[in-house]
Amino acid sequence: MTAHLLYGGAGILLFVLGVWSFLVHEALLRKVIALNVMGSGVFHLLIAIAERGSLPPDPVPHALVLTGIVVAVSATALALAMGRRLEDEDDAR
Amino acid sequence: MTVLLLLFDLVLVSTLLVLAIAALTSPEPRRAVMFFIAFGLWLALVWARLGAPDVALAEAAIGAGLGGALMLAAARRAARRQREGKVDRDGEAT
Amino acid sequence: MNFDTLLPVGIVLTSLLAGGFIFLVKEESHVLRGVLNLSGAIVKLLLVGVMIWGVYHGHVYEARWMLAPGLELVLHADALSVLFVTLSSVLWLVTTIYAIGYLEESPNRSRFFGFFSLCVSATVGIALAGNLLSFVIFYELLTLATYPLVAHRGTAEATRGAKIYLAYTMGGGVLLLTGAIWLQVLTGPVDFVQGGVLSGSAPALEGQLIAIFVLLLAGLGVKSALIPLHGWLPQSMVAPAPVSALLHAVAVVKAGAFGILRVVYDVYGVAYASSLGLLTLLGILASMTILYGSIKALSQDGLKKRLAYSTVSQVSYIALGASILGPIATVGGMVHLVHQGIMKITLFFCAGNYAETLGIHHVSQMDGVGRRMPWTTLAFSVGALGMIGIPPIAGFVTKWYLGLGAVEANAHWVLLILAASSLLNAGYFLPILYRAWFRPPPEVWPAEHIHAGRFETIGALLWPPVITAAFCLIAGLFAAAPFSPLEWVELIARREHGL
Amino acid sequence: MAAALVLLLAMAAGLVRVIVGPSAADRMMGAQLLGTMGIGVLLLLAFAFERDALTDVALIFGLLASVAAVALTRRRIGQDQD
Amino acid sequence: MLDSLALAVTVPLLAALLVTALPGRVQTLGVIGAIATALVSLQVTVQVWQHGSLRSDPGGWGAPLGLALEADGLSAALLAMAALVALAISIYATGYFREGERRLHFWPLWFLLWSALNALLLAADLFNLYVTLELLGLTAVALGALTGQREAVAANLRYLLVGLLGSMTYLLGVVLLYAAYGTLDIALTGAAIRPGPVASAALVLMTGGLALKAAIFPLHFWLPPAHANAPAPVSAVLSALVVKAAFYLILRLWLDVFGTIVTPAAAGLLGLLGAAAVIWGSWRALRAERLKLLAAYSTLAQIGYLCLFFPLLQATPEGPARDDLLAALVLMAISHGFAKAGLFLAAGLVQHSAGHDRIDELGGTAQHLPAATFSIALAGTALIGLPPSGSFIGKWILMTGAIETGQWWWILVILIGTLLAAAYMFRVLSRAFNEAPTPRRFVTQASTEVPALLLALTSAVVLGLGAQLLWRLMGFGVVA
Amino acid sequence: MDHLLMFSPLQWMSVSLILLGVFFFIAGTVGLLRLPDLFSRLHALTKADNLGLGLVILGLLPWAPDVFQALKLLLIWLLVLMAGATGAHLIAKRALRGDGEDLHSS
Amino acid sequence: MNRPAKLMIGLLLCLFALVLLWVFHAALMQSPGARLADLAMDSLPLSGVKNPVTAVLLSYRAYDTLLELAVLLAALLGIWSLGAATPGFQPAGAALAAMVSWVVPLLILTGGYLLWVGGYAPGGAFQAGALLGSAGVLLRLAGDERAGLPSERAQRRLVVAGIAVFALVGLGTMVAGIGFLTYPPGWSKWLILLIETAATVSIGVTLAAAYAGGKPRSRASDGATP
Repeated sequence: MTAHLLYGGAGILLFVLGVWSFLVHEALLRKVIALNVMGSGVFHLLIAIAERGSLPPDPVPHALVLTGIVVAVSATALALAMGRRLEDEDDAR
Repeated sequence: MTVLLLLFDLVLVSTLLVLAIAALTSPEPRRAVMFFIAFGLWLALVWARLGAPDVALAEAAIGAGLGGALMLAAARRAARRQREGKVDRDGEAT
Repeated sequence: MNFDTLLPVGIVLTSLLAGGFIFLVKEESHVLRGVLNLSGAIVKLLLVGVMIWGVYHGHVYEARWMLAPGLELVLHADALSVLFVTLSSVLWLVTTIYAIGYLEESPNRSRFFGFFSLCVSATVGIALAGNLLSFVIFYELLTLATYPLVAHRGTAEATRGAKIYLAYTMGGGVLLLTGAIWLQVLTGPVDFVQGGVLSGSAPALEGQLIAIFVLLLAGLGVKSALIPLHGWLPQSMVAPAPVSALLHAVAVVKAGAFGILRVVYDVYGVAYASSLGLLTLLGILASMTILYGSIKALSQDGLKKRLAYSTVSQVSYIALGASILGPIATVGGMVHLVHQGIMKITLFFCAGNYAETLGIHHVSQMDGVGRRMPWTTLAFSVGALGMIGIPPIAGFVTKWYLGLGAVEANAHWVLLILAASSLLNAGYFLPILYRAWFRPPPEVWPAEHIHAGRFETIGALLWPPVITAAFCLIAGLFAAAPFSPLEWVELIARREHGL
Repeated sequence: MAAALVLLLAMAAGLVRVIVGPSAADRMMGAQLLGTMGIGVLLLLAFAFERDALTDVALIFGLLASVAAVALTRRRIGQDQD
Repeated sequence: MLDSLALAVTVPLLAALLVTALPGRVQTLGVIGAIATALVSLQVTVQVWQHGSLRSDPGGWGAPLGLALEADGLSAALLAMAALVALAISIYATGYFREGERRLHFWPLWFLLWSALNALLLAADLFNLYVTLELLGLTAVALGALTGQREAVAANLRYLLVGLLGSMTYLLGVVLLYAAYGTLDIALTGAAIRPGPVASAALVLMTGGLALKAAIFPLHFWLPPAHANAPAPVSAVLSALVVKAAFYLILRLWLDVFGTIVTPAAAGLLGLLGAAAVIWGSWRALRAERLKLLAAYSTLAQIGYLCLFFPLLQATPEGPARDDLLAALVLMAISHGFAKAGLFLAAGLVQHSAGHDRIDELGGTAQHLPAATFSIALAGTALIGLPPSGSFIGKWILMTGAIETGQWWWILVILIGTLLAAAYMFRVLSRAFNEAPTPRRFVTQASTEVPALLLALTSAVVLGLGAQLLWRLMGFGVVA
Repeated sequence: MDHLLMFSPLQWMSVSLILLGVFFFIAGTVGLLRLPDLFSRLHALTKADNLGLGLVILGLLPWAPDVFQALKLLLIWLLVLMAGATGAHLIAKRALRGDGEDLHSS
Repeated sequence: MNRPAKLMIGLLLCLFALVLLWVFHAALMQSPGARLADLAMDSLPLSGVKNPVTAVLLSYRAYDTLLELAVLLAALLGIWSLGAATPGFQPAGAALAAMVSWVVPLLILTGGYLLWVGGYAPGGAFQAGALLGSAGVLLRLAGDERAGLPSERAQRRLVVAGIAVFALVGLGTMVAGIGFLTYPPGWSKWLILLIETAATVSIGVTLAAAYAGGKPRSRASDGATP
């Protein structure tokens, strides 16, 4: 029980840290990192609750996390590409 | 054994959190990204510990591969812009 | 789907469809547009004729369309609706002819006539609305359809006038809407029933019912230009003359007045409204408006402005009639719906003729105009004298019945109002007539468009006022004939008062 | 074997110190060391938990260890002369 | 045995693949794909109309383990709206994106977005909703930035980031629910849920995340620039459908998952935010300098109206009155969808013709395009809530509900909102009246003007007169 | 920890190898921390971690369930060696150029 | 943002974190009900694969995965719509080139291995695809501007292949009367492998193309693109 609370708690802390960083920082890269940390927190939480109970762990959350990682990396790639586009325009000015 | 495991978990988790905080708070973009990559790797480690090797594989592959490379590219640009004075330290456009 | 349901729908649709097609007509296709306009108007008139006959013989025409549970769109023809439908469809035909002549050569006619037709559809819908919801729907549609007409000219002044018009009517609209919804929550769907539907309401509801009445009255009072809600009317005088005619005589103010009649007679019931003390409120407001409008009219030099204030005053006779308990006053008020319509439309047509033909916009420019345009001026004189209440013109009938009704109901103060108002009417109309007939004409008219070589003005402009002036005379002279407005209104009054 | 795990962890903690501590290219090296030690931990975990799959994770760590280093040091065409 | 629910998602998906893989025939494939997608979506609606709710299990595993697609009256109604609006937008897009490059980018993303919308409306699984939300968000952002102008990219980047924040928050709520109840299926979760900290926290997190995506006041800041700077057909779909989808989810969750644990205070809070949105959005729309910005702010206000339903739904016991409220809510959402799409499409025409969309300088332009102007007017009717539009009926029932539950203060909000809406719409429309002559023909470019006109006409007339069909579709009380 | 006493000689060997590997890791870390300049740190690091990992892998080899797994272990070591070398090479090259753009700032 | 506001946000978030921790604790305390784990394990023999995570991804919740691939495609299309790719990297030096020539084949090999092993042990399409993508990244870093990818036309076909196979299998089973994405017994293993293979290629190409940060620049020989 303690271990789950430990890992789950870490997930929640990661999420909150991400939110904090997202709100406080302006730069795109930092926001993107913040979002990824947030996402990692949620995924971490999922994996922590999957491990609850006896082995083997619940595969459903694992699959969800896999899907989530793909989604997160897609969004990150798009966001960074858009950011680059903006910077290019600024540089061209 | 359980005590050791608990200690192990504690170190694992606290390192993870420290890495996250480092990634989130360092103002220099490339440093932040490197911390973030390290964080990703560490996360994979933790997930491997938690019995989720599938996910650990994916996180390692993405975190160190595409995700890291993408962010490093962005960080390099951000660092150049910071140096050129186009943005201030927080990244806000001047 | 039988004839009885199709007839009211058809009456609304004739102008609606005509309007829809007119929008699509190319700007330069005058003939096609004219044909559409007139055929719509004539078909509608024929259908209305059938309806008059049927309703007189106690036939029920009703169409219902379910919008949502508890919300029904009802078109229902009773005697009162037929009165208003007839008025608006007759005057639509006349006004259309007039407008075709008036707008010759001006731009954007397809748009104008499209909205013009929509406006008539909305008015007819108001007349035929069988419940409060339907009434509200058509009432708002009327606002929408008239806005483009007021703004039609597109000048800064027109836009401003339209904005003011919209602000008032929208404000009134939401109050009416609130009142209608509140009432529906209390009583369920509010169908218009002769004699009213609320008379048996629980005493506990009285307070709410009074509040609702105030809301409804505020909403309706805007369009019927009760003070202090009349501000838009003089401002919207910037519209072209046929529009002013329509606003003042047929559609907008009449819709408000008609709504007041509906609420007093067919929702609350005149006896119940009186017992709640609501009629006194209405009577006071109406009287104040009558006097205020007349006094303001005295000092206006702009001809259309003067007519506008006169409208403010005259329309309140209808409300005044409704506020007096008793069938005779009812007759006086309701018949004025028609009488004021035909008289005021005559006056506006004439004012438009003066403006279009000679460029006259102000009373002070009217010296000797009777010699240049005798027929127009004659029609104007009939309308003006009727407004003052000189027999045998229609306006006299109104005042006579109002006076009788007041005596019957022991409301003697109404007589004072009537007398004062007639004096004031004379005060602002007689000088015009004096100038027109007895002062010498100026050397040059302000802006003569149609030159003296031609008689008066073009036919499409001349005939409509002459015809409506004739109506004024006929309605007064043959007031007792079958199917005259008075006769018809007495039929309504008998039904409303359960006699 | 648990003893080995604890030892590795102690080092990991030390590593964090490294990463936070000096500044410059050593951070890069620190990350590399971290990667290598991560591999070590994974392998030991695989052994301790008897889950061979963790070796695959370690393999990927190894394969991709270079990518970050390369990505950090490479330059684009058109940027300053090499 | 064809599974119409799965088809409604896969057909647009396949269309997206085709237009991606065969860029040479993008226009033809686009039109064919749009028609096919609209048909399969409407097929779902027709089936719901005939047989009531539908459910299917892709994979054949069934609820807790597998996931399910489900269509009830609510989703079927929105699905039909999405189909018609999107079809109109597709036809408009054939005229709007003429040149090669942008057309090439538009169609694949467009079909992916459509697919995401359908998937979202049909999803019966909390995590599946997250995936559809993200698909919707990414495609919407990419489409919104399609003009390539700096403001558009910047605004949509912000939209992307905010959207991600929202969906992560939503996901955290899902995870908590899964931790406590061990299921992701909406119906099963709804059945298992008990009042307590977990349920409340999940409610707050999920609603909060979705509120960010639905631009519920005060989380709306990202919407106006993103919607106002996108290409016209994209703005139309963003305002009409994408924001609605997030709102739909809030509604779905409150009804089906959190139905038993929502407190009047929570519903009242949402209502309060809605009220603020109505007034603030309308006010900003009135002050807006650009037509598309006006439309975007008006979207805020319209979402606000929808929020006003929550406290009333909460206070009304099960029964016909509650059904009416629910149907009215959907009716308003649908009317607004059609109206806003029509408005944006028409605004796009005006902008294209004038080269800008500054309201004060639109004088002649609005008049040169009678069909577009007329569309704006009709859409305006629905946005203001004037009869005979669907939103009029929605508003009537909303006000009825407010009086019946004794929460009369919402009426004031509605009235003020109505007047403000009239003010901002007529501010635009009055530009159409000036002394310049209108062109000879009513419609000048059929492929773009007719879709706008039809959308606006649907919102202003058809939905009002045909509103009872919605009750029938949603399975509420037999219409007498 | 009495089960430690029951270890076979092979087990003892691998445990010692692993412990030795761990020791090299620690040494590498300390080196990274302590050594004065970049290049000596680089040197210490690469030697330490390559050797450390090698020893650990060597210690684990006897426990690999099949040949395939054992090959995989060796492959990992090979990869790390290569990545370490290339990485160090790149870093050194970049640092030697000393343009200050990348690696010394902040 | 000024300092008090930041502090305020921080404090609020601390509170938020505490509440969430408490809630999480409560969630753990709550009886977990029927967990999906047992169900997933019990159904494993029917799914055709032995790795439970793969079973969830490609059988139980295959529809999720289909949409997830669509998300990936959407991101790539979005990136392409933003303009041309970033400039490539300077050509690799000898050491790097040597390493790349070793690591890239290994990456691809490992990818294939993970794909194959995914049926009965950890691994699968996404991990394999990510490795392929990383190979592309590495190639691009080593100076290949196209990241080892073919022409734009071919890229377009490759990136849609995964979803196309996935969706067509789903439609096929639907037309066959078993239901959307419901694999007939006995076929499931091979159908899953087919889908996974196509998905791996698509994911790899998509990730590598996404790293390029824009539409592939046409090589000089490709002729003019507007």
